[in-house]
Amino acid sequence: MVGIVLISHSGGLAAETAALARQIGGAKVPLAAAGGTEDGGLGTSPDRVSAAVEEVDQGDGVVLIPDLGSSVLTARLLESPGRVVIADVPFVEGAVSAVVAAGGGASLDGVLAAAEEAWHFRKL
Amino acid sequence: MVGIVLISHSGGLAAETAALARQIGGAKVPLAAAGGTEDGGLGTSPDRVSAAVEEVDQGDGVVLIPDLGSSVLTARLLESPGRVVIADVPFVEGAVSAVVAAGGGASLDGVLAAAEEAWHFRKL
Amino acid sequence: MNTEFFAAWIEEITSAVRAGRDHLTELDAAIGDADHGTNLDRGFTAVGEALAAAPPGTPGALLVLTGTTLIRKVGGASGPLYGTAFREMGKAFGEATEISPAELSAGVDAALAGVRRLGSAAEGDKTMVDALAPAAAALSRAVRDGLKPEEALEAAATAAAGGARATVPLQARKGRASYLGPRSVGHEDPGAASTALVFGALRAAASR
Amino acid sequence: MNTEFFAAWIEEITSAVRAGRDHLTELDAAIGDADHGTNLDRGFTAVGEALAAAPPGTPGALLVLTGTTLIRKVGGASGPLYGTAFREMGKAFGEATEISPAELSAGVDAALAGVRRLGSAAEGDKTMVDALAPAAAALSRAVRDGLKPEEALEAAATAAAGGARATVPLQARKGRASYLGPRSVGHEDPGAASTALVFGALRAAASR
Ligand SMILES: Nc1ncnc2c1ncn2[C@@H]1O[C@H](COP(=O)(O)OP(=O)(O)O)[C@@H](O)[C@H]1O
Ligand SMILES: Nc1ncnc2c1ncn2[C@@H]1O[C@H](COP(=O)(O)OP(=O)(O)O)[C@@H](O)[C@H]1O
Ligand SMILES: [Mg+2]
Ligand SMILES: [Mg+2]
Ligand SMILES: [Mg+2]
Ligand SMILES: [Mg+2]
Repeated sequence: MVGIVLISHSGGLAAETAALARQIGGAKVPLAAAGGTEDGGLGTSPDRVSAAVEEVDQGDGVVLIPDLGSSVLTARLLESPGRVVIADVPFVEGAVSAVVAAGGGASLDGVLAAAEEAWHFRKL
Repeated sequence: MVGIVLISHSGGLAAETAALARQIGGAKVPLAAAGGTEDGGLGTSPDRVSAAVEEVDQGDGVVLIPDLGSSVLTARLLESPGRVVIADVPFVEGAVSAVVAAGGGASLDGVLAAAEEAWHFRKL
Repeated sequence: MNTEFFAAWIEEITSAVRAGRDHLTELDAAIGDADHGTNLDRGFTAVGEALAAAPPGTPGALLVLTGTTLIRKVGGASGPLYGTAFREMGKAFGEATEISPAELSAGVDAALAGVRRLGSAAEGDKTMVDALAPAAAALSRAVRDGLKPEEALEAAATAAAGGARATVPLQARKGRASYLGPRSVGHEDPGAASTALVFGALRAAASR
Repeated sequence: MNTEFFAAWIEEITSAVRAGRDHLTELDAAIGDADHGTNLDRGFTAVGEALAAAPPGTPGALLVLTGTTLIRKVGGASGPLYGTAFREMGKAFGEATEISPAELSAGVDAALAGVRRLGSAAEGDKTMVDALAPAAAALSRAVRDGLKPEEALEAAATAAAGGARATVPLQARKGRASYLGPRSVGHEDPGAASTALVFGALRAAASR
């Protein structure tokens, strides 16, 4: 199954988004939240993010979903074409779509495409 | 100043998004997080949301930003054209844009338009 | 049908929801977040308390209080939706103390219109609308054809149950289940299933 | 310029960042999240410890270790960016033990290319690129024109400082400041300001 890492400035935001996505998308998706600095502050820790990538990597690829700013740059440091890819998507909505697609057995490209569809969902 | 209410299934998600938006957009924006049910579970409490609307209403209007599902429906119950309006936007990114615009003194329509621009931001 | 009749309906719904709670929650586990049964059970329990605390004097007032309580207490998307449905039906009844079958049918139409307006779901989107819309249509036709009240309510209940079953092959296009896309196919929509219970309870109230 | 020279540069940066920490953080308070000074101070303190723990034998190794440490320890967007800058410069130096002015200039170009690739910022986007790009260009021209090393580094430092000041009227188009839109106008970009400190430190190292 494709793994997913949610990267945020805020540890809480990443964790809460992961919980919501897991609740909708099913519990079996390899999903990790990597938010905040190592000392629990606001920011990004590349060490945390790469540990999260290893944690969710089952060999089918990993999608990184960053929120903004340093999360995006940290994600870029870990990009590895065909294996670890960044989804440029709305954080919460893209995470839900990606987790659902991964849970449904989609390929790395399929999960990425599903996450990108979140740009086109309307809520009303 | 225009008030903003973040409505989520998850109390933590609303609160963490509010904290991030506040950090970027400035501390003086009237902003409330209304997430979760009254007993702290996942879901939406219309009573909490209407209390939040009252809390942030300074007379210049209030923008409701829902995440998905019941948050959207709860927001719709509280809509009141020209006074309490829903922003159909990506939750985190739209919240940041809306808070920044409100902090800059934008009108209700201006805050709504700023939030909607979040659909067009790209991160990479 | 008087205030007592509608109070009996709410009681029948409450029992049906209690009995069906785990089944509804299982349906919601497949395409939602596994809380539809507990949401409605919590909501109707609160409705029972609210009605007992200040018993309303008309069918309209009873249904408005039911709806308002559901909105406040359910916690999920079905709260605003069912809440709006009962409120709209209650408002359609106005101050009347006795409701004719034609008025009941118009009330169900008002409920359907309210749910559609709030949730923007069309038939086929795999929501409670897929049970509510055929029930409203069947009731309307039965009344037009001059069926006896119990027969008319039987027709509505049958149509709601059929509508709920017919959601199984559909793909969800509204609510959180819509995020599941094709994965939502093959499961009955929980809100449609509970709507079938609501119309089953209406028939049961009539044969009390 | 040998390993000692580059170690002196890092020391000078560390002192300048410590002294300028509160100013950098104030700049970041206006258009960011008020942590740029503390971020860099934390990062360069960690660099000092890393270099002391395992002193590298070449300028290249020293800069790569500096960059890797910044990436791991800064916590903000400037971590990956400065980290990449120092790593790319270090990689450009290879195994050489003595770096000529021309090689230094090529190293700064590599740093700039790395920052651009990672952050996709162009000149005028109100980022550190607005200080780094003119510094790289000034250094390159000074070396081409055969200026003395101290003069070349003076030119680079002056260009970086001018580039930083020139960010004041710009509107941010990259990083979190871009969410501020027009509200970002009228403030110096913190990352451009710190880049000016980095080139000031390079000149200082040369005149030690
Ligand atoms: N926009 C909508 N329009 C009509 N019905 C909807 C809509 N959104 C959700 N529903 C109904 O609500 C049901 C889910 O209710 P529930 O589980 O209580 O809420 P939640 O999804 O918030 O957990 C769905 O099965 C569906 O029938
Ligand atoms: N995409 C980017 N490209 C180049 N520089 C950037 C980019 N994003 C941010 N920066 C630089 O980083 C600085 C902010 O650094 P810092 O405050 O440490 O990180 P953060 O914004 O994550 O808190 C900005 O002032 C800007 O110069
Ligand atoms: Mg549910
Ligand atoms: Mg729910
Ligand atoms: Mg910062
Ligand atoms: Mg920061």
